[in-house]
Amino acid sequence: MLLLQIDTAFIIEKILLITVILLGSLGIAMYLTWAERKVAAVMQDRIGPARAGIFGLLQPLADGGKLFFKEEIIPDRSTRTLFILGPALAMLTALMTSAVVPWGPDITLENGSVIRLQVADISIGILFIFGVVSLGVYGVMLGGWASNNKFSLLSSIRAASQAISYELAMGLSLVAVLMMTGSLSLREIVEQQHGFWDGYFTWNFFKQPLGFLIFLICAFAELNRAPFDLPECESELNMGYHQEYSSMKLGFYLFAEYINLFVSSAVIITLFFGGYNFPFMDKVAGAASPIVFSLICVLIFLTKIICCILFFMFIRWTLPRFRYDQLMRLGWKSLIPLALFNMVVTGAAILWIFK
Amino acid sequence: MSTYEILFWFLTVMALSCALGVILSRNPVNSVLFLIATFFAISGHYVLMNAQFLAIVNIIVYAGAIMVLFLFVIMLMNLNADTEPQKNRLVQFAGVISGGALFLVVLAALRTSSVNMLEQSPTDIGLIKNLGKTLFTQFVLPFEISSVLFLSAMIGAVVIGKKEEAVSEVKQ
Amino acid sequence: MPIQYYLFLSLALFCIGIMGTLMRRNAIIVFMCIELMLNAVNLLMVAFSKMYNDASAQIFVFFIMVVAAAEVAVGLAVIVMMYRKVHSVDINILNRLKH
Amino acid sequence: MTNLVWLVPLFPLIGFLINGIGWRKMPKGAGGVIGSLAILASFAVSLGIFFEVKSSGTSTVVHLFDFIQSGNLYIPFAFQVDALSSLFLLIITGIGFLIHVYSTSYMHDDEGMVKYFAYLNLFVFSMLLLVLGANYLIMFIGWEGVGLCSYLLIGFWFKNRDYTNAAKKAFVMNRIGDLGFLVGMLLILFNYGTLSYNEFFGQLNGGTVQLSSNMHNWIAICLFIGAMGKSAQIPLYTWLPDAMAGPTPVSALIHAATMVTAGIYMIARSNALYSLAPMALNLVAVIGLATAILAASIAIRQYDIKKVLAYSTVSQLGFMFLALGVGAYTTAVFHVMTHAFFKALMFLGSGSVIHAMGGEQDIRSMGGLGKKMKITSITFLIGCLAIAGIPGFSGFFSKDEILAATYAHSPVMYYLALGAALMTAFYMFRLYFLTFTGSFRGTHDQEHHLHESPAAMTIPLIVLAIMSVIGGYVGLPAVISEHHAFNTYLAPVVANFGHHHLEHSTEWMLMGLSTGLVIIMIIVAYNATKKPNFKENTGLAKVLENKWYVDELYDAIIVRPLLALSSALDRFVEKMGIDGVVNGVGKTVRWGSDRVRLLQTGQVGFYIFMMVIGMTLLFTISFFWVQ
Repeated sequence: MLLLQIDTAFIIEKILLITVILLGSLGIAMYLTWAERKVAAVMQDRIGPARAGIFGLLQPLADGGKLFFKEEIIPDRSTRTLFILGPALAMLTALMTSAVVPWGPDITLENGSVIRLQVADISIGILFIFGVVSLGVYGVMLGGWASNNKFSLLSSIRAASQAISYELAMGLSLVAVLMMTGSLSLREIVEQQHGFWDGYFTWNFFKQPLGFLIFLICAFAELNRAPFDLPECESELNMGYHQEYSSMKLGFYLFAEYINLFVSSAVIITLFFGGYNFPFMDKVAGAASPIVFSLICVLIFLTKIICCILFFMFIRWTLPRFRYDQLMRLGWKSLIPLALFNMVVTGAAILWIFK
Repeated sequence: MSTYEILFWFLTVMALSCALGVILSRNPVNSVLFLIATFFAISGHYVLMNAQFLAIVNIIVYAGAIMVLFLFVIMLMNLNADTEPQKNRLVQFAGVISGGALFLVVLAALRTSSVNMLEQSPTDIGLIKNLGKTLFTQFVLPFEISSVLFLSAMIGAVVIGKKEEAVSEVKQ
Repeated sequence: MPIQYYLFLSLALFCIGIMGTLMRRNAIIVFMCIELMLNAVNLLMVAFSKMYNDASAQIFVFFIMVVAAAEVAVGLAVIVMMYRKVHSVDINILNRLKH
Repeated sequence: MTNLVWLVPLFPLIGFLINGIGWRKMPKGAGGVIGSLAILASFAVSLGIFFEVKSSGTSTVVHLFDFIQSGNLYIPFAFQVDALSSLFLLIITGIGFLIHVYSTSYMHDDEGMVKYFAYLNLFVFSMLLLVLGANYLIMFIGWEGVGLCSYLLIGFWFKNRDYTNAAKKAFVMNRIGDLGFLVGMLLILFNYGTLSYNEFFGQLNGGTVQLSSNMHNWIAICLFIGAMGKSAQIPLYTWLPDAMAGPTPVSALIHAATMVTAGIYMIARSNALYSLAPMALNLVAVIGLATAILAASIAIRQYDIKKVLAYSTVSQLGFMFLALGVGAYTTAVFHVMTHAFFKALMFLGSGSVIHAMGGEQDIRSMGGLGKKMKITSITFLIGCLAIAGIPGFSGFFSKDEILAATYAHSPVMYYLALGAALMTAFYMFRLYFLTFTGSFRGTHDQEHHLHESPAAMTIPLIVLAIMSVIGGYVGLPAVISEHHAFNTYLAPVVANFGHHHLEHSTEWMLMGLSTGLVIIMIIVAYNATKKPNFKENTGLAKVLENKWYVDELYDAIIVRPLLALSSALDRFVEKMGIDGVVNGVGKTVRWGSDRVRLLQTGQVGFYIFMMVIGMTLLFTISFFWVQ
């Protein structure tokens, strides 16, 4: 079993990487709350958080502190274990996805050893992501059900059915991409998008614009973000599935949402916008040392992710919320047929044009 | 004990205890969660046997889709432990006895068979590429037929699940 | 690892599934126990696939999953309909076959 | 051209499909045009094939597809194109086309006209299949197909119960014959392992399988039983006169020119077999001769114009079988051809008469029609002259050949056959004189209504009349010309057997004798009909009018006992035996299930429980006891 023949150095390297990624995602998620408020403020011509620190930069810390120190309430008639399990599962699944994302190219040190900026390069990376995403539903469902509250239950059922419905279209839209790449490994998909211009546009976005569009819309729905934030629709369901939660359990739910936002942006960038690839990267690789080059790559990747997140936020503060039936109709009657169509066209093109 | 064996025994114990949890817990939601855990243990076994693809598909299909449906139904019906009527002791006892008898009989039958060791060496038959090749060459007809089966099941479920009011409206 | 271990494990899971179907009256739990039995078979299939180094058995696991999914879709629809009619998922209420 | 042979049956099939599918919707004219054009196209292709075969003289098997392939049995769907089949192609499609054209006018007032053409096309298709097949199975398919079409067309006016009874009679009689054919086919298959003509005949002529002539006799007799049914020979001939219930063109096409000659075709095709089966051959000759005499004698006292022609057909078929039986295969085929011309001509002529008489078929109500219907009358006369065997007309050549061959075989048979030929001349001219000369005996309305038929009906008559005259010149007798074009053409396929050459003087003598007697007969017929009086017949005449009471005989010795037997079976075996067993089983099961039912509690859990118990038991048994 190759999988289990692990040496200590390998374990240390991986633990280090995991820690960095976890802490990084948590930190980024923290500042995403700030970013969200700032974007909202800009869009609404306000200033936004400005009291804590310069530009309100310390605001996330203040929020976090507040959440930590609030009283923890577990409703009397709730199912206790599941009530706790809910936010934990949400957080867990949010963090797990980042394991297969390649954050940068391999670093070859002088002594020949290779450091991989990816926790696990498994051959079925995309399926792994889908598996984890499909588990993400449980956090919401269990939390909502365990609260023993009508609104929470309704909200969680909405969330779950929304997630299941859009997972289908998401998977179908990716099938077309996978038909072109011929691999499920994220690393290989990124490497196939090497550079930017290689006689043709290498990024999958240019090969699969329709697939990208469907994937993006589904990502909105999976993230429960506006205009698909029906589970949290205040006017209908009070606060949504986390209505009964308080203190850090609520914090977990909110955090998980932002981590999801970050990770799914990373996945979108990886799949469609070349991951850490950028134009003229070969020239840069020639000029800089491997470590510096890798750092540049990671920075480029993060920049792309931040752009993507900003896009998500702009959309959130621009578009109004869908109605539930509209949401379902869009998912089942538009996106899935469209994704199937895209799949057939791609297949035909591969069969007859590209061979 | 090698890592492999530790993992094996861990997963085995987990699978069996969670399976028992499925049939013993009174709350259906707990049963569902135990079953999901059992599936995870089984997927773990798949990984141990180099069937990564099946492992992940098992999780996506069973844990991610089928069990969500179960949970859905249970939540919609709001079934709780106290709403489920219990069978009388005698019937439960008979169930355990007969299940156990089957177990013992087959166990006794298999006990004497010769020991076959599973190869420890990594194989790539469980990789998606090989599976895909087998599936789309040797088994392409069953594959198509199963897709038809699936489609008809889907239609059947939709037809069954339709509200009766709608049907009567059509009749009028 | 001897193949027998996997045989016994899947046998045990299968028998637990059988016990569950016999002990419980809740149709959904009975259903879940059937899924458990199917999974026990799947596990054995994969073990055999590993033993003979042949992918066919894994393909069969695939088909079993398809059938299980189809079964769940129809079965749950039936259960939901039944619940709507009789407000119970007790399989003992469903003895209309007799009449 | 030979490779295009599949086109020949294809056109009628297409015509059948178009007409058959659209018969409710299509206008009448379109059905006729489509049907006729389909046959015309077939005729054109057949013509091409005929000339190619004529010039090359080869026999080709055109393989279309594999039909049956199972174990050692291999039956391809193949067509045999040689002299014999191409000749039949011409007869079928040529006369078929004329009759189609005739039908467009004759059936014009019938509401089922398109359906009628669909049936006709299907018939032509089946008949072509019959003659084209390269093995007995394909022939059998066509054989059954023509039987079906015959049934459909006899019962075409199915609202009349007598007509449907006639159709059923034809079908049942044919079935009896078909059984013989089927048994013969199975015997061939069983003994030689093949049904293909080439392989079978190859085996017969010194192949690997050698059998006693006994088996050959049995096979030949079985096949001949099939031929009896289809070609209306004793004892299976009674359906043919009844088959006149169908529309007259159908009688002309099916019951005179083509289908009924299928039996002759089959025996001519199997000549290699019959030459090895002398006993069967003798049987053929005797049956043929007996049929010829019997039918001719019945025809003398018939009053229905079509019945006369029908019995005449049976009699002529008897002649053909006689020719086959004495080994003159080509002569039989020659007579098939000439007979097809003049008998089709006469049937169509009678159709024209019936048309003019408004459906009247009784010659006692006719007379003097020749004045009103010149073309019909003249063409009919030509037909009569041809069938009677007046020198110069086609019938003379073929009939003379038959008589000559019979004489060479056995003088006794010759004299009997000559008697039949004389009767033929008598009844044909009796029919002619009663119908077309003298004064009209029908009602005033009918007389007023009399008219010559339209061109679509008369043109086929004229064409057939011309053919009836010149059709015989392809086979001039040996005394006139050494070169017998017809025999030469058929020589690669059909070899005459045991045909002793006659002295030229003998042949002249025979020809002179028959011609002279025929002319005397015509004069006798003229005298007998000059002052027609239709009083009640007595004695032999009455027996003849009632067809020797054969139908009644059959009824008494076959139908009644069968009915009695089956009603007895119904009463005792069916009601008491089988029903008793079936009901007993039902009652037992019911009684048992009343007891077992108690196990069915309706509790799913209990069922599963029983299932698990059963599983455990089975495992226990299989692992511990069965080892």
